Amino acid sequence: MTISTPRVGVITFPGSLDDRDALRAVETMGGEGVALWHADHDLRGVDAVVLPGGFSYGDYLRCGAIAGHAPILDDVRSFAERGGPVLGICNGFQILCEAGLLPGALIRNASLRFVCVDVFCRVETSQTPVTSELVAGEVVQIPVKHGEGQYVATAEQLRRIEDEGLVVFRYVEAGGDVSESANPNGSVDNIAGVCNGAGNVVGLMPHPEHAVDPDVGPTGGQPLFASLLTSALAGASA
Amino acid sequence: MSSVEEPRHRRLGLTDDEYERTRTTLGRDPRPAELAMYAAMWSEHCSYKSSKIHLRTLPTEGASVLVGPGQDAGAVDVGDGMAAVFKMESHSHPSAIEPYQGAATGVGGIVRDIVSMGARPVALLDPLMFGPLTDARNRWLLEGVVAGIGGYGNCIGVPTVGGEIRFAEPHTANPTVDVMCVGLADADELVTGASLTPHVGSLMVLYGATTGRDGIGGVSVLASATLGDGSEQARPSVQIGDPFAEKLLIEASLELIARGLLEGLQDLGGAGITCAVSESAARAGMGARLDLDAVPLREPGMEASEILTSESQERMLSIVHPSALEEVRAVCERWGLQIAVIAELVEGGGLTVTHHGEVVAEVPAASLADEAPVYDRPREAPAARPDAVDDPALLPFEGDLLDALRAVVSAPNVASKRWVWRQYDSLVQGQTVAGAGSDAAVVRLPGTMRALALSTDGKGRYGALDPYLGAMHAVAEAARNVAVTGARPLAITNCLNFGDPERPVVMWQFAESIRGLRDACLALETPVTGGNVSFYNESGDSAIWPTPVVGMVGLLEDYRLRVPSGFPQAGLAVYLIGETFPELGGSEFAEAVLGLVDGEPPALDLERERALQALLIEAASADVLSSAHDCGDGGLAIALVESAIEGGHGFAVTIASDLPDHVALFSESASRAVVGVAPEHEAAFVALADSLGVPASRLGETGGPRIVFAGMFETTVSELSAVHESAIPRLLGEAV
Amino acid sequence: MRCTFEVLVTLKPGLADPQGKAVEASLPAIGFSNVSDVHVGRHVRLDVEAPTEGEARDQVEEIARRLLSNPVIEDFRVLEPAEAEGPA
Amino acid sequence: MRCTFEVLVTLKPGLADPQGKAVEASLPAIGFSNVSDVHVGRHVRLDVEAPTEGEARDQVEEIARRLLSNPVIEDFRVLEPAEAEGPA
Ligand SMILES: Nc1ncnc2c1ncn2[C@@H]1O[C@H](COP(=O)(O)OP(=O)(O)O)[C@@H](O)[C@H]1O
Ligand SMILES: [Mg+2]
Repeated sequence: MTISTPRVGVITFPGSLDDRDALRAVETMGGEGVALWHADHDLRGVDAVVLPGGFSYGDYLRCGAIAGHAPILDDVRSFAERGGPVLGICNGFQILCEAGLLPGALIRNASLRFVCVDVFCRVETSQTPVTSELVAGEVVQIPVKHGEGQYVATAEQLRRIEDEGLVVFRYVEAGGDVSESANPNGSVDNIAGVCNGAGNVVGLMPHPEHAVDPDVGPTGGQPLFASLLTSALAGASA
Repeated sequence: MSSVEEPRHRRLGLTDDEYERTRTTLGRDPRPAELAMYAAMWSEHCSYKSSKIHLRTLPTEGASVLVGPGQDAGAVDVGDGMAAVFKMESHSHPSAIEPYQGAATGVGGIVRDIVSMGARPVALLDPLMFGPLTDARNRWLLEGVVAGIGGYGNCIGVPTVGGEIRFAEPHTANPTVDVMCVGLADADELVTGASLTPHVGSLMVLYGATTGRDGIGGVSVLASATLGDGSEQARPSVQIGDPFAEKLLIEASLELIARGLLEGLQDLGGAGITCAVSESAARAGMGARLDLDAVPLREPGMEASEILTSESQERMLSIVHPSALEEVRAVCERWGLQIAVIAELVEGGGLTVTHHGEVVAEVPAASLADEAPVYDRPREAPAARPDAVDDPALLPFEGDLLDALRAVVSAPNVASKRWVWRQYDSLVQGQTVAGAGSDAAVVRLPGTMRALALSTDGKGRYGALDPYLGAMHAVAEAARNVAVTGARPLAITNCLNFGDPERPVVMWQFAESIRGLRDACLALETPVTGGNVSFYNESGDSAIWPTPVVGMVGLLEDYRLRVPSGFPQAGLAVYLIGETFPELGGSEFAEAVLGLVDGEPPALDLERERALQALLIEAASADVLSSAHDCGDGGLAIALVESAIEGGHGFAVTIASDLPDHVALFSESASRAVVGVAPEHEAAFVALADSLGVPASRLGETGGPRIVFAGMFETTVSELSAVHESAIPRLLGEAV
Repeated sequence: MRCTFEVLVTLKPGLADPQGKAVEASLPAIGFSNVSDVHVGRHVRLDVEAPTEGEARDQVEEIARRLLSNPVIEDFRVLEPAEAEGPA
Repeated sequence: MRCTFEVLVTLKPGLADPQGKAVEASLPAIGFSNVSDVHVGRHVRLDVEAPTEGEARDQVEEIARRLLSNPVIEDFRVLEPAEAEGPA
């Protein structure tokens, strides 16, 4: 077999907004974007799954709560159990937390306001499908845009998250230092993204799909998608 | 307390004459439901009865215009077979009562207008006016309106890329909340009255949200009369926006159109079902049989007149051939939307409405939609104020120039609005080359090198002093904001915000403003493709400033040639293009430093303006400009300082002028811009300016952390940037 | 004395309730088709220090009216207080 | 029978509560310096159709656990039902 193009599925839930953007980012970075639908029990044989940003079900009740019960989540869960790479961006992160695939939860920003701004994120581990082409300590610039991005967890959960090295990204200054002013939403310990115990399911609040095209934003999302495509390809050929 | 009951028609907002007119049309007394329908459709908001004769004088034709006024939105040709569909609308009245929901539902309404043309909404802009932030209620209104616009716009996936905010005492009781939406469609797939042919027997299908008692009387009471004290009873219930439902409505509607399943599409806005059904039928030259029992209701026990005039949000009405009905149902259900067949098109022009199996209305559809009365209301120029100051430029100024600059930089009108636009998603859809913070937002046309350049501008302070000039300036500034990015202005939409049209002074302001819009649009070749009139923005006898807000759409042939507003690097030559005259009337300096809103606004020579814009556009396409920023509020000094703050590079300039320093710095003479030119392009740029007859004065150079006005004063970029950024948060009581 | 109060803030009847609607619509998918009339509001819990429970309650009512609810679109109701133990 | 239930969803103690904090911070400005420990949660009201009140209540508990609350950060409590009149 010749080298194939990795196929990355992007799930559209009712109220998903950045689904087209995620598909475009996958294609910009050389992958094949595959549109998936929340109500189908079908991942169409993709090599990686992205849960995009937006306001699924209006984010009514709690963000991600209703989408966390969508039929396709069963398939995402078994895909993840088999080790398939799964990336939740913003609302997708919230959905993965609500569905119990990631630890912790996201609540309203400390400011109680929506915030749209470019932030810097420090990579805390390269042992995930979206950071495999980065090294820990590297800083990438990516925008956030959310009203409910404050990462919280109980003290006990937090200990586990830190002990097991499940933090994938932290909000930092451009130079890489953790600070209060670098934190756009009040997240505990400046956590911007986490992974599951196995490391193959990652969620983050910043939007890497809005950071691949230099004409419309920063480019810190490129290595994340490059990593995801590499991981997807590895999974596909495995 | 009045003991005599007002007759029903008056309570609904119809005059005695208008009531007689309904009797003449029908040849009998109208039934209660009919009266409610006429009251809604003949309201000022729906019928434009006071503004129509004036609006007719606006220029509406031009090479790029695909759809002019009269449809849900206008459209211009933006190349490659694409159309930009755009319109602006106000939701000021509801926002004054409940700012979050009022603004949110305002976004929802204008977005549906764009969708009903078959276009995908791609950008929102929100021009706003409030009273001063020193007043707690104004702060509450601002915070609520901004949160509402963000809460709705962010949730439907349409980026909010620009807007403006101005503050003035007369807007204290009546904030102005306008929202502009821009959409994209294939030019040959636009949904207009002319593009689709409904058939007799085709069905009117209502889809989206259920119908409740929301906003009943919204158009006839709230937006078409001045509410006095104790008017709580008259107020319709507040509409709660459901942006999630709107998002589904957008996707379902665009899919229905793409699949060719529709014979017509209309949003439900003011006057609800009555408006949508009567206009759709009248447009098709037909009548309709409407069955109110088929309308899905949110509340039990609604009367026919309530169902007919409910303004429940997030609903659309489509015309569907019976053979396509099941497919329409399937598309809507996939998006989680319920549909209901509520009417059928019939021959003749009659609209028959049944409720509980009985006929409750039988009227000619066109009498509702097209035959409202038209008024030429009396106009009267206000008497000259005895204490008026002729010309603030003649007043002596002995203060410190740097302090004056700080005062203007931190004046709420000039200060950074980052606090506002940080709350808006400007990135979704991935086409935003320049969002808020740029003179005009620049949004790419997917799959092409082209981009739209979008700006909204209102010049309330100038309008208060001279409504004719104020309106002209609004058009000129909007066009200039588009031109500084390198884009060619194509056409405008507008929202005309005024007081009570039954007062001759207000009607005079309105007529003068229209005259100004007309003259400027003709000269700048930017026809009017549509708009919205918001009257009755007053309380007691104090009206808002007459404020026509202009929404300009321009086209950039190659977005990579977009010119930024900030100085991008050191070592650029700084030029002022255009000429400075002693014009401080209605200026930011006069208000912020002298405490005066007085004098004559700056003159506007439309020929100079054209030349200036031609220079900006040609220089951009020749790629000889590194930055360009128009001189607007606060004049040359502010244009320079903003260019430095935005780009992060300081400058040293010498302002050589015969004018007193403060006048040279802060005069708001029109038709000027500050540009940054790389040394290797200076000769070409100067030659181009010469050939177009635009004066270009070399003021100095960019570079370093300092801001130097040689012979006057100096400071740093970071100092003024902090002043500029912190002003609004400080007024809102936030730690900065 | 210090009393703990709970305040429920609900949308006025008749107003559209998008949140309630969305929750209601999602219930059948997780196996509940027998639920209707879902409405989502806020719950606020707060401690008030006042000489008597009556005064504390009056203050809570005022706080609920002025700050916790938006009287244009919402109603509120104060639950019976569960008196908290001990001194402030 | 058809029963109306009310469910209160509250944040687990110790977690950040930005809304509660904001309410608490703005109280002194309107004259209340005697209020503390403010927490903002959700209130959900719903009607359930079931053979008995007990069954209805069990279902509400399940809905609250699975959908209305997020067990990672929230607790819930079902108020005593105010039974609705008449048939469905
Ligand atoms: N309400 C708003 N919403 C979004 N952007 C805004 C708003 N108010 C101001 N802005 C942005 O702030 C910048 C400065 O606005 P303004 O001073 O009105 O510009 P100009 O004077 O060039 O018309 C612009 O980019 C504008 O789009
Ligand atoms: Mg400008």
